[in-house]
Amino acid sequence: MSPVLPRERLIVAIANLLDGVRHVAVGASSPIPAAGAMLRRALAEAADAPRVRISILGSVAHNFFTNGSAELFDCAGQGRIDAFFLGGGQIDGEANINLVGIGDYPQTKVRWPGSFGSAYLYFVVPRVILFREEHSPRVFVEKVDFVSAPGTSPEGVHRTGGPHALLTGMGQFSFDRERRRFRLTSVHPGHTLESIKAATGFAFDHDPVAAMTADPDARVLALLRGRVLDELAETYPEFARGLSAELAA
Amino acid sequence: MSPVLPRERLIVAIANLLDGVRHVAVGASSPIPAAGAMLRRALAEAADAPRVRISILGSVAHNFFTNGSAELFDCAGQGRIDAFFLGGGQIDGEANINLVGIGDYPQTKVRWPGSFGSAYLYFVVPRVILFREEHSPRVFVEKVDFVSAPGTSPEGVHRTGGPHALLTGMGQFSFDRERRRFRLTSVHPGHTLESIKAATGFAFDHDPVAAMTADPDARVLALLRGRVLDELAETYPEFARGLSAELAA
Amino acid sequence: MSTVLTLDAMARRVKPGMKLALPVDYAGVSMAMTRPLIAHGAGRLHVVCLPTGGMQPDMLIGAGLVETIETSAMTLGEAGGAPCFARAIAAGSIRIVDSTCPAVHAGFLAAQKGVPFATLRGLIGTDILAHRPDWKVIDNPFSETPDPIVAIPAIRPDVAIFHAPVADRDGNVWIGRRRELASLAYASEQTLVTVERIVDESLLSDERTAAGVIPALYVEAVAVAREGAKPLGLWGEYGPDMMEVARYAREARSEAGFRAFLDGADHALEAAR
Amino acid sequence: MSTVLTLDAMARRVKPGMKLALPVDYAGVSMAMTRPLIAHGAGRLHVVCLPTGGMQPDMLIGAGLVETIETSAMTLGEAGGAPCFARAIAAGSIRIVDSTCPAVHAGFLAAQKGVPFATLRGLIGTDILAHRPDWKVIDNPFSETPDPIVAIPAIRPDVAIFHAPVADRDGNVWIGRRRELASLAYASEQTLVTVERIVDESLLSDERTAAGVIPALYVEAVAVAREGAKPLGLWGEYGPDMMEVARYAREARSEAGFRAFLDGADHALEAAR
Repeated sequence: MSPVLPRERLIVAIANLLDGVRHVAVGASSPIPAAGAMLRRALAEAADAPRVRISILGSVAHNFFTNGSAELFDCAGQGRIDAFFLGGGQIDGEANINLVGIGDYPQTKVRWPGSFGSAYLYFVVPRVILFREEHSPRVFVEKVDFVSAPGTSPEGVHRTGGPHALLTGMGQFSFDRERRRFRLTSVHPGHTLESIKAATGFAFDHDPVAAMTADPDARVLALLRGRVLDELAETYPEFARGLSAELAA
Repeated sequence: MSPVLPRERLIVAIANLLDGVRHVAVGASSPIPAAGAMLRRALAEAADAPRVRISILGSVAHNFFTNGSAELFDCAGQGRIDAFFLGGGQIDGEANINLVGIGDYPQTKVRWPGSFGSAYLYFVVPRVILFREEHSPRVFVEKVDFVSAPGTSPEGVHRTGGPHALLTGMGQFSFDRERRRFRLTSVHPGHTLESIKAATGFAFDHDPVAAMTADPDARVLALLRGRVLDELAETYPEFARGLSAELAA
Repeated sequence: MSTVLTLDAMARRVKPGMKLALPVDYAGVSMAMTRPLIAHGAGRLHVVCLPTGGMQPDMLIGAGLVETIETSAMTLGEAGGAPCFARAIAAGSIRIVDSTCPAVHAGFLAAQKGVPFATLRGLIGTDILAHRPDWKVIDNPFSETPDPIVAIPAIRPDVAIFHAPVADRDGNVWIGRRRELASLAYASEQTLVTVERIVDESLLSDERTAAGVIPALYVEAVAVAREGAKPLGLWGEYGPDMMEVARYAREARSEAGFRAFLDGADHALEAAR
Repeated sequence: MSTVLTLDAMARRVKPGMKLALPVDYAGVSMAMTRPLIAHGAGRLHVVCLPTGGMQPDMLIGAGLVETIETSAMTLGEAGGAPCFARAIAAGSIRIVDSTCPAVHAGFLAAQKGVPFATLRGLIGTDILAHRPDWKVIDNPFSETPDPIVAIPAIRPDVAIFHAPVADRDGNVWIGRRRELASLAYASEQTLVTVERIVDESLLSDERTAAGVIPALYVEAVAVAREGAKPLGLWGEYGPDMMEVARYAREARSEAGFRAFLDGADHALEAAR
């Protein structure tokens, strides 16, 4: 079997983070989260666990909604979505995310598309997975320039959801909502605690010696490279082709 | 031409009250208001006036709604319904209506179905026509036992609609929202100011000599007995048959 | 994937004290579930009608299963008043929570949207509002002058039951333009649906049918019940049997008559088996 | 009965200073109206996107017609950021009213329901809320402890414009499960719709199609525009032409490039005539 690719590692990490969910929603143009969700669904089926439902925004095959683009948010408000993914042009050490821009609002120097549904979904989806492949000081900042969605909320503010984990190209973090701090839980092969510290603009907790991200076992890898890759090809043909080519190389 | 039937007079009176509306909604099982609306539509077409839209609740041919039973109320709230009809087990001199029951609520001696949408529509439909064929002291009371919907509202309460007229088997009234009083505007043939007074449990204004309800002109009657009766037969076949039989008698 | 159940198994999903949501008579009432619900006997129900109730909640009242009925009306339409309801009101044996149609819709919508309440114009000055301590009059924060408006709390039923023409094997249910059935499903914890038939092809695979579908996501279980809305009608399938509804209206006027009608229903059921 | 217009006549319904509502790129954008709107030139528009904006509002911004853009995002999807929007933000030549998707939906829903506002969870502690003086934080009246919740005022556009597959002669428009188009129509004073084709039979006569129809009641005017969403896609009809969107993304990066793209569009239009 060919060695584990970095992107496969991310997909497996996501599948692990989704353990136990019944319904996961994935934003448009998010092939890695979608693949992670598909792998979780395949694992659940193999284990005879309750079915995992996947809603991929903008997909036809994975669009179970019939009430327009409001339905995702309604569904989340009803507690029918267990997990969702958010990224961010900036993410800070308190898990605040910025999807709007850099500099003084509103005339920001750099302007990103905007907050989309983050200012709502981050509050009401129990397991929000922060996912950003690029791990650099320009992404992971001390303090975001604009809060599209805050990592935590004061007591008394209705909040049934929030950050569950942060996954990057270098490692994986958990988030402590009480202490409002990330904790490095594992370092992907090829990176070190020191390289992660250097690439991160905020302080985070970690064990004295950081654990390495474990390799997926052969059964999981086989599922991913077989069934999941096939399913992925329907929604993200280019991404699936790229991954297959990398595996063949 | 056969003489004008009492129910034809009511239909014509309703058509007159609907002059200028663009969209009139009619409740289920309301053949006379529906016929009045259809006559108004026919008159508007004959006069090349803007089209009159009729929504008949529960009808298939006259159901232009596609968003379930909430759509009527949404539509009214958007200002897209100009006229509607309400009745009442009791109607009092301040145009309050009672669709709930007689006696002490909730254990009323007599219980009617309930308020339906009246507690909303009476507030937001500009021209609500109160229609009740039975004209008796048990219907037209001094004070209703239960206010399903009030005739007027204090200043500061959002109210874009309300009672436009009261039509009964004996006569027709206008309503003065400032003074919160009905005024008898015409007496149907066969009745008198005195008989109306005797049958009405509340005091109302009137001219010293009350006007008689005018006979519809021949053109209007021809429209009613022709096209409108045909249209009516689609939605209220029994009512239309009854009216035709009476005309033939 | 929703579960396919028998009617009796479906009835057992209803537990004593639950809040049970039912649709208006013309929208798709699962009359086929009425008898199994009565046989199962889960009582102390809080029945909420979207937005009015008819024969089914009247029968549940007659069978003594209903503690509270929340509705903007109870009626058998052209067949007249709801007899068991009227008897229960006169006897004071039921709690009536009077509403108005758009207020019921507003409560379901609030649940659909995951908000604690929705607002509604009208209502101020009515005795409906006077008897609804669960509603609050708040001040419109966007008005410069005092502007009272009624806030209606979310209605979150434990279970909704209705009847629709068709479901597919995934549990997607076609409701056409009867969008109130979608409201029931969005707002309710569990939605139980009886259908005329189950089809093999996904109702979501054709955009034409997809437009009228409640996704399986909201559907807990499906059961097949041919002519399951009768004697009420099902749009596009069959009209109501007004003679039968009128017979019910007549016979159920007394407690004994209602029981006899139920027994008759039993016999009809036996005969049909 | 809605009026059937030409695209140019339809564009003239838009007056300077109006609040113009547009749908998200995948829901049915009337790209065919973009050029006529720019030619007509009604400016100072307040454009509100349900819930995000793409190529069409970006082009209207590029043409200088937009004073305010209210949206939860501006994006060309896989083709990247919206270039004229980015340029206008950097130059400070446009007022941006940042929102979040469900807040835009809530504003439209409030207008649909005829209420002054709707509430929404989330938002508290965001800089979006900090920059929305038109939103208010109120206290949930149903909570025993303090429970702040954001109230979003109704969004009532003067005009909504979108593209759909088909209309009938009465002006009923089939939108399938793209229910955000219904929200646009319910909330807006005038709704202008371009369609691929007009059919003779009423879309309401068959319950299957009726489920996905916006009734003519909400439709001010209809115009035929074959492939009227291109280069964006129209569900069930054609996919987006991502090459063309990418070309726009590239060329419109400069003011001059945007003008040249517009001229090119003119020429393509001429050629097609």
